[in-house]
Amino acid sequence: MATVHLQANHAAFTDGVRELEVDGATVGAVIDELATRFEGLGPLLREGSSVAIDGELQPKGTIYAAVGPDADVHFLAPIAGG
Amino acid sequence: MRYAAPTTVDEAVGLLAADADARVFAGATDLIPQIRSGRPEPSVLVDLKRIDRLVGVGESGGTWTVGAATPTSTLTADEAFTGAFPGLSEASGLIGSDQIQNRSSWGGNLCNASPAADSVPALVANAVRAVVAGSNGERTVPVEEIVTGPGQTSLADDEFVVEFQVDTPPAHTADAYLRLIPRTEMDIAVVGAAVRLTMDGGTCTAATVALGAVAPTVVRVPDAEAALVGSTLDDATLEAVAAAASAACNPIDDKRGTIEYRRQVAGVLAKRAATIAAERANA
Amino acid sequence: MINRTHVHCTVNGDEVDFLATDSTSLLDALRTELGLTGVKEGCGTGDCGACSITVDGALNCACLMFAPEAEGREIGTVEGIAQGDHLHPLQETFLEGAALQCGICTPGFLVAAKVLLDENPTPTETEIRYALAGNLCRCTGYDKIIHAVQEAAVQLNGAKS
Amino acid sequence: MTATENPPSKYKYVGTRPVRHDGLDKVTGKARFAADLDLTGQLRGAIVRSPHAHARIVSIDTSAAEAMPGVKSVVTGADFPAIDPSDSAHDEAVNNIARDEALYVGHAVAAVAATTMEEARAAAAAVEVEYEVLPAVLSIDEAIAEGAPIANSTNRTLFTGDTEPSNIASVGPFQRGDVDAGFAAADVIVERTFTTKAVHQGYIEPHACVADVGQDGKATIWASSQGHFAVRSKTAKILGWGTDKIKVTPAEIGGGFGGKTTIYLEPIAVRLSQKAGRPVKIVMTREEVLRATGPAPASKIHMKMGATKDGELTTIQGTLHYSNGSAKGYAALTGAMSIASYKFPNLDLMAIGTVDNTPKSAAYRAPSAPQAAFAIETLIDEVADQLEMDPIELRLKNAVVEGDPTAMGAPHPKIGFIETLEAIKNSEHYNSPVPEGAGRGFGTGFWFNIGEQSSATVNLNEDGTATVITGSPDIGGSRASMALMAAEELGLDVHRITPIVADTESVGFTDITEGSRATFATGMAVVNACRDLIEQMKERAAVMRGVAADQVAWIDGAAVIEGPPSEGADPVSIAEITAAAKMTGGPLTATASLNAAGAGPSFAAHLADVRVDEETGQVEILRYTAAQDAGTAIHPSYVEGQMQGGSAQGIGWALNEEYIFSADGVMQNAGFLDYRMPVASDLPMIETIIVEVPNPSHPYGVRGVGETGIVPPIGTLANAIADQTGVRMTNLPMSPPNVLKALNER
Repeated sequence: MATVHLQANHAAFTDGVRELEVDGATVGAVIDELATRFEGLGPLLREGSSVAIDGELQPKGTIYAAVGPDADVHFLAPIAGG
Repeated sequence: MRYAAPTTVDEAVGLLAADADARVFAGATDLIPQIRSGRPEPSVLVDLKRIDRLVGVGESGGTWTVGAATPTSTLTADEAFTGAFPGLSEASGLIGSDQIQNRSSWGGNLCNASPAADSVPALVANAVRAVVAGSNGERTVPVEEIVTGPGQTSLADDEFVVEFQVDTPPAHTADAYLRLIPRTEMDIAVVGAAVRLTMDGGTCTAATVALGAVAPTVVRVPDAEAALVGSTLDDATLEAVAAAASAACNPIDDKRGTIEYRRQVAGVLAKRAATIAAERANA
Repeated sequence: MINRTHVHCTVNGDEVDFLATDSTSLLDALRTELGLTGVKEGCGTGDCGACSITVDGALNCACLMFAPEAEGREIGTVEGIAQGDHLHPLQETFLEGAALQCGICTPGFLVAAKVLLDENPTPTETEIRYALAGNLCRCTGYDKIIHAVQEAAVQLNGAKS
Repeated sequence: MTATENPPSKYKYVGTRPVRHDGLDKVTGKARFAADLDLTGQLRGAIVRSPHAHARIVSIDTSAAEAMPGVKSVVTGADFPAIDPSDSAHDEAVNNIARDEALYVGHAVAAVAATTMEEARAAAAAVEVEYEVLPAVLSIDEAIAEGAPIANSTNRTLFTGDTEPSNIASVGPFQRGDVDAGFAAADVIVERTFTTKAVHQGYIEPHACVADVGQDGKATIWASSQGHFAVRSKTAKILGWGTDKIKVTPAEIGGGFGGKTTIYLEPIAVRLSQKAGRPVKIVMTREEVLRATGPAPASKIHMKMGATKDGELTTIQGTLHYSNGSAKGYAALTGAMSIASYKFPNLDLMAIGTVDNTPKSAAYRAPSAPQAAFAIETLIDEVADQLEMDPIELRLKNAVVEGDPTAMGAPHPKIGFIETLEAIKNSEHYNSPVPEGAGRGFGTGFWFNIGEQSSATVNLNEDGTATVITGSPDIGGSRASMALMAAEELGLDVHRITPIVADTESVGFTDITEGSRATFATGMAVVNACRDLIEQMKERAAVMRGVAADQVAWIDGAAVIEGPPSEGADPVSIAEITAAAKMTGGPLTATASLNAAGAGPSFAAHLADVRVDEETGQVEILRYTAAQDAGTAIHPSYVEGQMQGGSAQGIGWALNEEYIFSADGVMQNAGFLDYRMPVASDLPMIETIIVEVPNPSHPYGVRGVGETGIVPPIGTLANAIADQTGVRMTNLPMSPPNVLKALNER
């Protein structure tokens, strides 16, 4: 199970839960699982977030990136540049 | 919009007299931005730079004559002129970048009638006279009578300034001009201060103080002048000059500065300019 | 066409003729009538120097001149700085010293810096900074531009002695 | 050997300073920027803009304009498909041309194309727009005031599920630890409110494009943009076209800094061209650039920080308001996220993005980070003051290292913040006395940097030269960086390599040049393509020498045969391989593409000496030094250039730049005279120290250097002013009137 870390704004949909264990081999699978568990969270994770796996920032919009069984997955606010 | 480049004063007057919407220009450094920002275009642009009399600087019989369209870079590069009027020269040299300096002129700077024009306080401090040509011939008036308000002059539709005249200063007389801009270059004065002093053995015997950008037109500060005359420019005198300058201001709040700021800094610049003018006059 | 004035002048040493309406800026005329697109428009109000040219040797903003004012004048633009395939030392030092990033302000800086060095072969850093204060650059922070002008001055003076 | 000697470089080309490949065209005036292009039969376009900060567009009558001489086409919002407000493309589409509401002064509402610019301008003035003026909101305070009018009726707060119109664009809380406990443990608590105004990117080249729609209905666009593929996709979306109908050729770009990551003109030019059947060029005036293109957001940041007496930062708490201008956006979120430099065990930040009736904000170099860093770096400086600690020591004590969390909790990858702080600490500048009567200030900055998608094609030519083709517009010398990395890989002289930025039909998709990503991500694509080519060349060399492919090694730009039967044979050069290519399998070419992960954050630390004229409030910068972690500097001159340019922009932001609006929302300083960017005489030389802590996710260790340099200057200068005067400046700009006012109040 990967450990998923959420931001405080995600927690508005999770009853305040910020850290949880999720089964999923890819980012997409993790998001789907979270979206099923917490109504309203899906769009925020899909469109309004960046993702880091084990500290490495993933390409924007990624859903196929592999999530290892012991991975740390952080959902972050969207990162852009100038 | 039609362009005309007369070669004589009469020809230029004729063009102005024939069309009330005609407008003279020298550098166009204000005119072109004004047109770009939506000001109505003149019908005829009368370029004064091809009239010999309007371009040049020289001294004869105790009087300096400066053509109204003379580029300010010509004045700052003229060592004799700059030696006689260091403040007037430095004020002229502050009108924009080197690019602008090759276009800007006293005539344009004065007649555009911006309250912030850099050369005008120094022109006033030196009692410069403007020779104005029009359909009724020429007249000579003190520069402070040309500008009547922001963008407003006392010139008739068919009149323009041909040249400026200024007397060679008496001995131990010098001027100085300081202005405050937010950057070091390329700005319009937030406050400008010109001071001209005559010194006699460390004591001031004559003084003129003129401020720019702190009122609709250039402001003379008689209280500061009175404080200076008879003084050795000691600290108390300079504080009096600063207080009088601040009190003489009638500024506005705008994108370039606040009323409080302009008032306070007018005093600072007046006292600093007085100090520089005195050093120059004593030298 | 209404009010097209015929203008005869010298541009980069060549005599040229062109037609322009009286309200056309010299900048637009140089770019569109003569194809000298090295002269850039950054502001159109004389505040950025991207359109710097020389008029009878004096530095000017082409955007602040009406095209007919060029009649009989000698105009110089960035296109005339190199002699054939021989770059001016300023062009060399700008390249060597990475004194340009996007390059839009570069033509104006080169024209202004050349006028400076023509008039003052040994400028101080402060003199360079004030002489170029009419030219805005947003990329470089000016540091490498100032260094390039200083280096060009050294090269030009070395070539003379 | 002494410790101070630089180790010999691992690389032959990377880290050298060749003349950039596009340089000659740029010093001779030949480089073609978008406004320099003229096509046969070309029309000129002009835009009709709203004079109102907020108004309903009741009707637009274009008949008078259409009847004017020379006019060939006129368009309004009705000429473009409606896009649903929930679609992420909606706001940019509406910003290109208003449909129902004009949202700020300068908002485009119609456009005309005519045979001359004069005719186009006259016709634009003849378009009659009937407006119903609506109440406007012009600042953060007005936007969040109780009972405030709605600035943009289509705005809904992002990701909350709220369905009611709101002036709140986004809300983002960031929390960890227990801030109350953190403050309880603190011996020093500092707290202030900071405000900053909108500022513009200030690129010297105004936006420009030329569009030509052919008889086949296909559009060709020449654009000044940081990303021509983005121009294609955005234009396609706004027009409702397929991307196959649009080709975008990147012109040289005269500066962007984030401001040319969005589009303003291209869909309008295409539609005007399509209607007129002729090419259309549109070039903004400087006034239009300032009134109608995206500034960086204004902000209002309240921040409170606690520290123990031995200098441990325990807590940070704050509310960060950022204005997105007339549209929704992420400005506040990004601002809060950028607070990632110090190990605050307890953190509670609330990021609130607002919407108002000022121009839609756009990215500007490390977007939103400078405003937040101003607050953080000021407060840390105050803590150092109160504890009488050296400001760098305090930061060293609390600086994040690999594994420490950012504001969002994700751990930092390998970073070089400590090394960057130490670079300043060891600098000659820091170890020299502060000039008499002057003040010295120190500040730092952080930026994430991003990866994203890039493609590259590398062709070997028959004489052994190479062409490197990418899709990343070159704003500040990236072509030279691409050529240097290719040179290093191939072992080929950098001037035998020609780097090209190709149009959207000649190279694979590539994201925008933004987020300091071009040298990082596009560079990686170039490296991968070169590595593919090397494998191909080894195979060709094996054929040429009659050996097995696995007997060939690539050493120093040539194929070296190892083992019998050709042991000891001369290496096969690239030129020999390419000359023989037609006999060994045809031309040598390779393409690589990627979506780059592992962007390396970059930290910067700046030091400034200033002298404040305490009678006038003028601030003179006497000396300035910038240190920054580049990972690896591919072309050090252009790395320094990014650091110097970012510093100068930050200095301008700190001292004099600001949007000044009238009470009815009209920008008062829409020109370079009164929008005061630094001129040459305002600045000293900007000394640079390149720190190199390689990014392990890039073959050469590149982090990207474009953005971080703008982050530290504001705090650095505010701290220097405080050092001399004792006054903490909390409102930008620190212009003479604002500084004098603060001095008067001390």
